[in-house]
Amino acid sequence: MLPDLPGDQLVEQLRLMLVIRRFEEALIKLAADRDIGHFHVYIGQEATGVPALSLLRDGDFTFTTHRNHGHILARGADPARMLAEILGKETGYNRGKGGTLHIASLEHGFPTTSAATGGCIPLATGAAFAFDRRGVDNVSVCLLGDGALEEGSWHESVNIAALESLPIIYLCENNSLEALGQKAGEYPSSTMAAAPLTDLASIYKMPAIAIDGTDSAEVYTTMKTAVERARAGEGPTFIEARTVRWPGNRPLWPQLLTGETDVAMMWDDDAIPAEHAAWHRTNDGLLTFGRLLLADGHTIASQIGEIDAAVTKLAEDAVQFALDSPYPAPEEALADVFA
Amino acid sequence: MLPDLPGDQLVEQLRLMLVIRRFEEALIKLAADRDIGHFHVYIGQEATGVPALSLLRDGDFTFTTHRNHGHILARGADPARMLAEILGKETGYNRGKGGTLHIASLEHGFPTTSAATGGCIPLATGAAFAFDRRGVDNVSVCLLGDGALEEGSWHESVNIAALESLPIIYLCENNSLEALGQKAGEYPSSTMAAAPLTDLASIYKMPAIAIDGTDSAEVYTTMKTAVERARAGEGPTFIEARTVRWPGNRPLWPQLLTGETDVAMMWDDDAIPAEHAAWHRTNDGLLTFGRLLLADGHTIASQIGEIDAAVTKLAEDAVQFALDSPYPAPEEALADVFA
Amino acid sequence: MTDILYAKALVQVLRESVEHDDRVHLMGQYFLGLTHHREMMAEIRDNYPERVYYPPIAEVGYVGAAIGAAMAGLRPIVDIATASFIFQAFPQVVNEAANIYYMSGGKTKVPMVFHFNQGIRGGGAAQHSHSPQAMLWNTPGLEIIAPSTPADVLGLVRTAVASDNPTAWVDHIKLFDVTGPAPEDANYSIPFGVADVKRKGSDVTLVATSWMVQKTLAAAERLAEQGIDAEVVDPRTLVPLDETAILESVSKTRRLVVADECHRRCGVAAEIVAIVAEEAFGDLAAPIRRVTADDVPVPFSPPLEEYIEPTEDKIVAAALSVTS
Amino acid sequence: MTDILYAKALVQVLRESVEHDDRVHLMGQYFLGLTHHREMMAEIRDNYPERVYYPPIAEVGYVGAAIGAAMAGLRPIVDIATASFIFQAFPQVVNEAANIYYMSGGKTKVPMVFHFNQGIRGGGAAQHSHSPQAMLWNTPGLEIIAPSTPADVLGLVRTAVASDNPTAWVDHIKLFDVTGPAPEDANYSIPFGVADVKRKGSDVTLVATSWMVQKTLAAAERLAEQGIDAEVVDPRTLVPLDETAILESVSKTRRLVVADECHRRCGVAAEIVAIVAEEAFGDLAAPIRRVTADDVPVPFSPPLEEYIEPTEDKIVAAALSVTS
Ligand SMILES: Cc1ncc(C[n+]2csc(CCOP(=O)(O)OP(=O)(O)O)c2C)c(N)n1
Ligand SMILES: Cc1ncc(C[n+]2csc(CCOP(=O)(O)OP(=O)(O)O)c2C)c(N)n1
Ligand SMILES: [Mg+2]
Ligand SMILES: [Mg+2]
Repeated sequence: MLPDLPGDQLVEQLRLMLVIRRFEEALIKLAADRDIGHFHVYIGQEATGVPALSLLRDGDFTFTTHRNHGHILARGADPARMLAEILGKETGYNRGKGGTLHIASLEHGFPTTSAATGGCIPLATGAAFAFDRRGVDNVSVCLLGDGALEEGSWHESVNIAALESLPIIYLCENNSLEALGQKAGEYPSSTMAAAPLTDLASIYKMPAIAIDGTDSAEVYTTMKTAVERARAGEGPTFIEARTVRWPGNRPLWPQLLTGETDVAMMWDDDAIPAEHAAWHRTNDGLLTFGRLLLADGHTIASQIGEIDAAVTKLAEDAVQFALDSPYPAPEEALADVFA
Repeated sequence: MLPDLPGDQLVEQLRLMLVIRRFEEALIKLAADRDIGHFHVYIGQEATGVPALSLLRDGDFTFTTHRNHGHILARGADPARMLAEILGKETGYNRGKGGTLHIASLEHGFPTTSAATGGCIPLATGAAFAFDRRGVDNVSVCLLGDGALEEGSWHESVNIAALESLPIIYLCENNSLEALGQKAGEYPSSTMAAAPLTDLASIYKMPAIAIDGTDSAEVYTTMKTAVERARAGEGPTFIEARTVRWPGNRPLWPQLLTGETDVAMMWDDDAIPAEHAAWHRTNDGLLTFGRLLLADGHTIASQIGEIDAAVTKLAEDAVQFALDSPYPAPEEALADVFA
Repeated sequence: MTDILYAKALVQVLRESVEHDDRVHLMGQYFLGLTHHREMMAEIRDNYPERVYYPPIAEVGYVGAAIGAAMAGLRPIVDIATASFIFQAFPQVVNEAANIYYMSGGKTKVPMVFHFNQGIRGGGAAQHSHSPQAMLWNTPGLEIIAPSTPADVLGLVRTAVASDNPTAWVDHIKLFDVTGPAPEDANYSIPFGVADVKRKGSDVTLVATSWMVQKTLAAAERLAEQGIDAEVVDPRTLVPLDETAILESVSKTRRLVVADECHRRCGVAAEIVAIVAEEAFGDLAAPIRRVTADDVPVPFSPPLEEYIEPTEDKIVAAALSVTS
Repeated sequence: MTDILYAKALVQVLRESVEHDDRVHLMGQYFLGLTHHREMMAEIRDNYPERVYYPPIAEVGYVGAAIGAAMAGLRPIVDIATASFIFQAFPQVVNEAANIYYMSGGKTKVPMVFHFNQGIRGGGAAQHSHSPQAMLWNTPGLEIIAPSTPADVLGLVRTAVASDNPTAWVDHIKLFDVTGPAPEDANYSIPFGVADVKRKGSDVTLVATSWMVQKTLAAAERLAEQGIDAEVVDPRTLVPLDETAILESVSKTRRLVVADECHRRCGVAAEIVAIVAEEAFGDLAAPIRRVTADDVPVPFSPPLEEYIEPTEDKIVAAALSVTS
């Protein structure tokens, strides 16, 4: 199913999903050529982030993690300044001081990004505290991985949010379901005795809902209720969005195992390669979203092709912009410790 | 009801409860005369600690908190060395280095006492980890207040215990039910959205049982099951023992509001003063325990009187011993940083 | 200027901050610890109940929430009570608050104050007697104030609340009983980075912070009786630090003793000594001396605690050793 | 002595520890971080699966559990991975492990090792580049080792595992690629508190720790080219510290530069400078110099990171400034 929205807005959501996909693909390719350090990509989770964050407005805050690229792009950030930040350039959102782990853009409602697992949870809860005490109807969105639920900061913060009935949505993206990384001797994740994960929120007396994170309609509707609830002063909500881990998603060194996404797979089954066919056919929320748009007549293949060409160009231009941008002057390192 | 134990063992449990009661009373009186700093007493919780800890044996470890006196006495510690420690004397269990907050006695299975709220939880979990990995059938008991459940260390540790199926019993003494302290502007406690508190353990898939902490039989039976389970390698248990806060229990400056306990209240209703009658009649687990022993014919009033006289003397002697004991030599301060 | 109790000045500046700026919220309430002064906080609690938040026992949660709230339009003054509990909040204080403005490229401000009661308090034992200011000073991105008098707590906290940076307010329970003159002017404030020479002197420079300033002033009187004219320099803020004032005093007296309650290794005194050893080497006529807590966990027993504390006696002895 | 890679020596000593003593358990597994060497850990994982524990992302929980386990008969080597995550565990490391033996009056031992990878690693940015050793040094009750060569990691970790005290093992990811000679004698170990003069010299003393030892040795070669004969002293253990070795070297060279990767204020270098300023004042012929990370959160961008790092160039410059 599709979110209950006018067609043009749905098409815009598809465009944003494709921006994210092409951005991350471009980044992986860039990293194959040069050592840009490690980073984490959002491929396979676009159908969660884009519909969910489409419900936010100016003044709302979002707190994200090491896996932030998709979230910030979903709120309309400029891919060029994002990539520039990832390369540590002067033109980046943080003027090179943050890098991939810490991209921040106040204009898009991302005041800071913590890469300490669980680090964003108290911060997001505090922003909601401020909205509550200031009497404004803004909301705070805390995006967290399933692994972050293992940290004590989760327990301490969610209790505060519940007791104070704060306007916050904890949106946990559970991407551990095919824990490739774990098998490869990298980060074990979801080392959690509590199951379902929603128990970790519902016991504090708040709505706690597990949804299919590749089902954009479910994401949109659940998030809409949560955001409205928060704006109305009715308190926090926990949402666990279950996604299937993208096969290329090594925790630190993602690989384009599934190739660059061919949007033709939305309408042409022959375009789907045998390897990873299940992934392309059923698990990739972006492709599913495109198929639904086509089926409901909100768009046609040629329009998708055009959008894709445009965003692919956007990503290429972003890479070029980032590469062409200068590094900050070294002595800039000493500036901006204090306001 | 009474624990299912031979009469002499029950009488011994009564004796231990009275040791604790007289010890804490003596301490409060001592503190009225001189500034010995602050401390926390166990009055009103004796019927939890004594039956529960009676199930332990050599090699088992117990981790307690700022409210540790009763627990350590329940395991047979010497009141004189306890009081000496509380006064910072050379003859104290920690040779004056720990004080009331940190009494430790390896002989009684108390390796260290943390007064950081929630501090004992990872430590106790780790001791259980060691027992498990060493393949011995010892158990670790983590005594914690209801307030400690608000700390993140709770969540992180209980998850580990559940996943590893560790031989540990988390025995939470919920003494917040008449939160006098809170009203008096002191420590607010039980600031917890989750209710019942057992939810905070059961979601991790372990038995979690709420019991009446003044009902010695319930304490004993529940703890027995938990200890057997742990010894058999079947994993952790959470027990919430609900007690009614003793009226004199200001968090830091306890007062003998209910007077010194008159054991005659066990058999002579006229001995119960009008003020705090409800406390003496139904809430004081120690008095209840004595009444049950009498009703079941395990003891008689005169025997209780004798025991009480003996333990009262023990407490008095302890005070004298502590007062008479020397302080450690000042330069001892520099010793024992490292083993 | 009328004389006022430190504890009263503390409550006054908190109350005024709440009164004058809607954005100021108190998160936590043990500003006066559990001393007998604590009931003075009722005046804020009762008049501004919606501006005082009582958190659960969840330091990483509520201290982190204060940081989040600071980014979203409040100016929280968060109380951590006993300084030792700041360790629970370290992931948020050290790895979030201190980094946010810098990491964001100078965009996101974190205007807030962290308050805690540090130090050897009498019976606090190993787990309730920490002086975490050296660790915080080793964390770039935090301003640090350490008032030592009623006037200073008024003036420094006013500046801290107005500051757009996360500021640690190092407080000491033993200061609450100190009485001293305080300006009545409601606009009186003390700029950060300006040391206060609390006593002029020419024979030896004694640098001290927080509660140690009081002890050092007493030590200076005793030194005066022995004909030694000590200068007492109180930096008042560690970040920013008024290096100039310290160096000027040392260039005059050519002798330095630093008194500080942190443990010795990598403590606040180590840093001040290091600065002088680097910058004023030629000025010194004698070795520098540190008077600090000994490097052992703080013991409970009163005579042991006193043995390891930096005391007035030890300051006097150190000053004598470099002046004789 | 054959040449061996630091990463290999690290795995070897861990493996032997597990092999030779039933009580040794590894808790956590990122000893080699996420470097390409990390797969070498498989040799332990595969041979002793029951001796390697994979914890949840729960630092206060599992690091605290290691402390509890140490009291109950194990000798855990707990890995905190990136040093910055030790802040999550600070309540347990600083306020439990360090205090237990002392607080118990010398009864309860805590035989364990905390391992972490500290420092400026290239792209770690503000939240993954900490050097917490100064904070740990400000915490009495912890032993601290900081190996800088394959031989030292073998010898020091052997002693740490045998020690009855909680020991912090300061490691640096950049060391993993260092190659050097290592004794094959399985009983080879290095006593704590014995510094190693890694290069003899007479003109200036360079004290350095961990990865900075490698940079300092390179700097010393460059100084030699300019006719300056530098002595490089590696304390190897901060607790206990071999003050004598440092003071003896300074009394010979009369000049001191301390190179260290902590932030400057209250860092490891501050302490070493303070010790020398107190104890060897008369020996010095020039101001002391510190070469440390600048006092800013660690920036991401490569040129910014390099700008604030203590580099070989900066060590050379500092040494020249005190010898010319
Ligand atoms: C406090 C802390 N501990 C450990 C890490 C190392 N770490 C980085 S990402 C990660 C896994 C996080 O898993 P999850 O939250 O599910 O996010 P995902 O990468 O799966 O999206 C870990 C453990 C960290 N960054 N911070
Ligand atoms: C980390 C930490 N935070 C706060 C405190 C202050 N404190 C001491 S006792 C206490 C209340 C604890 O409540 P609970 O665990 O229910 O124990 P009770 O005193 O009720 O037996 C608090 C908050 C502390 N000691 N440690
Ligand atoms: Mg995950
Ligand atoms: Mg309680």
